[in-house]
Amino acid sequence: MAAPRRPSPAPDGPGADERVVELARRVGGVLAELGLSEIEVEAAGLRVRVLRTPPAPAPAAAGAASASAELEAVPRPVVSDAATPGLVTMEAPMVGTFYRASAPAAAPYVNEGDVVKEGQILCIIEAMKLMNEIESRVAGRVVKILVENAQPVEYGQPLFLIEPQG
Amino acid sequence: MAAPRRPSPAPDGPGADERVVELARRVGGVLAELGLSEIEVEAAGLRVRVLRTPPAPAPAAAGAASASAELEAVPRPVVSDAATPGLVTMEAPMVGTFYRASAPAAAPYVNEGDVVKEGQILCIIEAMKLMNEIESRVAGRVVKILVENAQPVEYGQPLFLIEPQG
Amino acid sequence: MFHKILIANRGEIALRILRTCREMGIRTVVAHSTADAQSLPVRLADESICVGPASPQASYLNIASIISAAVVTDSDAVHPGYGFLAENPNFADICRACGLTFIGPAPEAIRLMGDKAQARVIARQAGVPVVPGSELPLKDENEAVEAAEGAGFPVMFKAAAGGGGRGMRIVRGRAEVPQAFAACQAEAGAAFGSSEIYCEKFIEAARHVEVQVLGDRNGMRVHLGERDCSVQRRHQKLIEESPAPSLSAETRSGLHKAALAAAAAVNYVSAGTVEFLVDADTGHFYFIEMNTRIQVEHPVTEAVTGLDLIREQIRIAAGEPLGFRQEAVRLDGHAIECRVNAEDPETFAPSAGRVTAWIPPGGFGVRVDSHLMAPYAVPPFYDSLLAKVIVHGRDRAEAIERMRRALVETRVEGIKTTIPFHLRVLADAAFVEGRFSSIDGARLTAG
Amino acid sequence: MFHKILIANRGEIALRILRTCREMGIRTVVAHSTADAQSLPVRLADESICVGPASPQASYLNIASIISAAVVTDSDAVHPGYGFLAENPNFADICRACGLTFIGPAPEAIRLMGDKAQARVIARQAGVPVVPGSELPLKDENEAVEAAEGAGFPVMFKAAAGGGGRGMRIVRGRAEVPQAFAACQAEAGAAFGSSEIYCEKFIEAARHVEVQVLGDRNGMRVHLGERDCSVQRRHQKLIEESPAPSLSAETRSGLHKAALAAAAAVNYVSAGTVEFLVDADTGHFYFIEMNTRIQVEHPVTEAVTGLDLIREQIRIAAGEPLGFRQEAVRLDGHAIECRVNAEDPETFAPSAGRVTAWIPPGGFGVRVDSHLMAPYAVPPFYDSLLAKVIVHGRDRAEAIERMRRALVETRVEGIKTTIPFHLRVLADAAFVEGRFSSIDGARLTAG
Repeated sequence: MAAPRRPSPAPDGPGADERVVELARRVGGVLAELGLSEIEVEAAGLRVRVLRTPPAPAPAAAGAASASAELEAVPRPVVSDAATPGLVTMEAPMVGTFYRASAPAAAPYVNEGDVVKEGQILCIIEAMKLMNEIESRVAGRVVKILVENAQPVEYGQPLFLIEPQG
Repeated sequence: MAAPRRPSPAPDGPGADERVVELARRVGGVLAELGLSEIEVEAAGLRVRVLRTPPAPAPAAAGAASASAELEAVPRPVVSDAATPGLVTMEAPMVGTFYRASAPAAAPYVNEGDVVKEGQILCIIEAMKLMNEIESRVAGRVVKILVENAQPVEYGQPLFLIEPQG
Repeated sequence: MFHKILIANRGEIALRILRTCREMGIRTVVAHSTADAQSLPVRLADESICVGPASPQASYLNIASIISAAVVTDSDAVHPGYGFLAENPNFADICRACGLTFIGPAPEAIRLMGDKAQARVIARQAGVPVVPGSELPLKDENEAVEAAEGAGFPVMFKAAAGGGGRGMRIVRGRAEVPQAFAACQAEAGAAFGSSEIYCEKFIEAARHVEVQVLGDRNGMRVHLGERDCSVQRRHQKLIEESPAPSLSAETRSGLHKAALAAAAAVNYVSAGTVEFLVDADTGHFYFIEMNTRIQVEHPVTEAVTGLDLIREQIRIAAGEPLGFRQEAVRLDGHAIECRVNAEDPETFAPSAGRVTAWIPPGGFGVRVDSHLMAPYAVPPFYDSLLAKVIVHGRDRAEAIERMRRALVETRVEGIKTTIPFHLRVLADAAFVEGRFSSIDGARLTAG
Repeated sequence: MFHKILIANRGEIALRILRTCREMGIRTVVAHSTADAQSLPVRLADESICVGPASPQASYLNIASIISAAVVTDSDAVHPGYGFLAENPNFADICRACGLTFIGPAPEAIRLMGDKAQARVIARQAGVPVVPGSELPLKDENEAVEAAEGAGFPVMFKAAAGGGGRGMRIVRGRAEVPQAFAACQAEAGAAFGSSEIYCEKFIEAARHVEVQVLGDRNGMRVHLGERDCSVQRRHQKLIEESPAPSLSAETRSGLHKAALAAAAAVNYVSAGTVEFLVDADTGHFYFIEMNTRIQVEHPVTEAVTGLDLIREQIRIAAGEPLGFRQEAVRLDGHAIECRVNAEDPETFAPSAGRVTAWIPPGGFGVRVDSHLMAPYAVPPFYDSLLAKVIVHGRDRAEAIERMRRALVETRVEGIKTTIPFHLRVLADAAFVEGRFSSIDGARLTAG
């Protein structure tokens, strides 16, 4: 029977963090020592990248390890808070159909630019014939309405961007 | 039969950190020495990337060239020269059975500690009933004999470590 | 035929259903929780819709949310898979009320078979032998003693609303009754919302054998042979095979007939499974319960029959006739399934975490049903099934060898799995010779 | 039975052989080049041995090295797979001389069938129809003209030692002969070391159909039905299926009988394939050549017969009798194979590089034979086959739908593959209706 050989790199185990911090410290030392401007290093595949930009910086600069965050998922088309700093996103708390008004002929609860109070009704989500009134969780100005009237929405789908006030 | 399976390359083994730090130091030295602005190196896949940005910052005035050589191969399980700096590894040039002497009763061609000349016979590899005499490609001292007599060897398997002399 | 099916499930079974829908040209909507938003079924579906947060109660068990999702996506049918809402008759009722086809049996059949004590009565009335014991829920300790003595010790107390091995307790003598009765009642109440329990004879050298049935809306029903699911740990199946080894021809055909009789008693439509205990010593068998849904282990039946059971479920739900008779069902060769769970193979403790490498097995006679990819973070909210490896061979010996080599070549890194357990069982003499009766955890029992 | 087999190949076929060896309890040694030292077959083998550097000449084609590897590892047999040394009669001779069993036919049969002109003579003498044309290599331009006019234009000039579609040239009229003759001779010499060429009639609406045969050392032979391999690009097969669609019962049984006759003419032992052109208009068929090895596309035959052809090869090589007669061979359902190559799906230029993600398809009726893993650097030294996806259905329509969904769910990232080509063919009306004759590259020709 085949010896259980490990397939390729995957130094993900515990201790990996200690190792990478220690590695960053030591590589930073090499950078300072040699007056370089950049070292990239990868332990698993033995990868090294060394850089020195034309105006060599002061050799005393300490090496700062830059943590790289990895998100290995296929990005989904979602208006994220990160993209609109300072704004609050109101998300659908349930699956259903989004309505901007209480009835087809009625005026919309809110329009873009309106100032709303905390707890003010923003829209209705119809689910299983029930009309669920969705209230604003902040006071502020409605910057953007992200869903068209009478469209289906999923749980967590962004509906409104609101700029908090007061 | 013990197949000539060598220990896996273990790029992520315990010695990998030492190796990659040492590699960074050495590559950094090359960078400084040559007045380059960038070296990318990958030991496992034999990847080299050498860069020097047009306004050469270093006093060296050689023509600004950007050479990029890339050869991706799978890492080979080899007792690397890097791991034993200054030593030359003699590898099996063919598959077969390794013999240290010309006949069962004869004295071995070489022993550990012996000084050998370039072209001197180190061993025999028997393949398809043919006795292939394997010659040293350097002059030096035999530091280590890595394979037992009458053992099978695979292509590229390290046989001797030799410290070059003269 | 349906235009679009909403899949109200996750993991390998969501992918399983999606695959057949795609082959049938039916669009799919995978309803998922936030925790599964990047899962393989969601990626591969034609559409997906988030129905709630990670907690199953708020998403996969959230009837309002699932129904709304089906409505707003214009789905015309819902496939519940197994677990979650698959055996919830209220959900099936609501689907019907909302004009959605529930892909499964009628709510009435789910309700009748869902009550385990009532199911026993139905089976007995249909002439199907049941394990001796109480027909009705036990009212109190006295009834429990009476029932246990009637069946003869050892007996088992079981939650009427239970399933999946939970809420069960072996009682070996009269002295144990009071404490076991109280404990089992409490457990049943906590786990299933009903503290009704009943009592049945416990068979020491028992094999767990179940028969797959299919019924259409015209009252046509066939069986697709049986599966042996005796290799379990804590009453959870780990290895299943078809046909069941070491059954006499008489026992085998008796099981098939009994299963059809039980199914007929509730006018069963769709795919269902009738579960039996077989006494390894005598060959006598006893009805335990009927599962009114597709089973995790359905692929072993697919392997030996060549039939796609999900396709049959969908066709039947759409009102199509079965289209073949019992005589046309050919059982060919031998199939085994191993469940690769994210669990410690010794303690069976869950091993949720991050899968860093996944190399599934392949080649001749090997099928893999899995939502795994690498990297993949196994969410801690749901069950631990990562992959089903199914092999098919000309006979049982070939299937065992094939499963061994398939599991030896499988790589799952980053978490622990049940593969080492499976390899131990596959190398066990009692298993290889088909002599095993029940196998619980690492303990193998020759029957 | 053998104790240990040396596998003198790489990629998916090395893995394929290894899997069957493991199921049979035979130890494996994978002989590999330095470029494949970390490959999946090497990792999964019981043992591995490096036989040379990346260049195939110095490793996989290096007879001395392969033989030494078998000797020093105490192997008792060598499986050559396909390509490399599989049809080299000298290698088979040397194996025999060194006391190693070559898993394949006798060197004599390889030699006889390896010379394409001689193979035609053998077939004709056995009563098997051959494509009209020259029996013997063409000496000069005059003989070429004479042969071409005898067969009737259009004709094809082919290298006697050729194969895999190389060294072939279609000639549509007398005026084209001189240039075509010279060019084809030069190409044959350069590619195969022999500039001998012959001439045969070119059939416009031709289907490429081949018959799988098995023969044992007792002279028992069976066929395992036929495969249609008409979907090609630059004469390289890309999609294969079994049974061949749109053949009359008469043509089909004629092909089977002819294949057995050709095999009998060389006392064929082991698995072999007799290739024919079938005129789509008339149903007439013509012998082209016999491949004296396992074929890439053997899994479609395994799917419809339930037989493991590698196991049969090994059993036969070990001297075991076939053990079943023609009547016992049952052909069940329909199977299709798509070759997923590392190639641009438009230009078919090789796309070697780094595979960064690999999610194989799975589920009911899907088999994957692949040495892929992620990450994996596709070496530029060898052929471009990455994975074979094989599906099995009850009929051709079901198999096509299943293949479509399997390829849609397959993910190979980092390099280009032929999957988009396959999906185009699977959606093409001529292919779906089985009306195609030959399909070259992206051009589909209704026959």
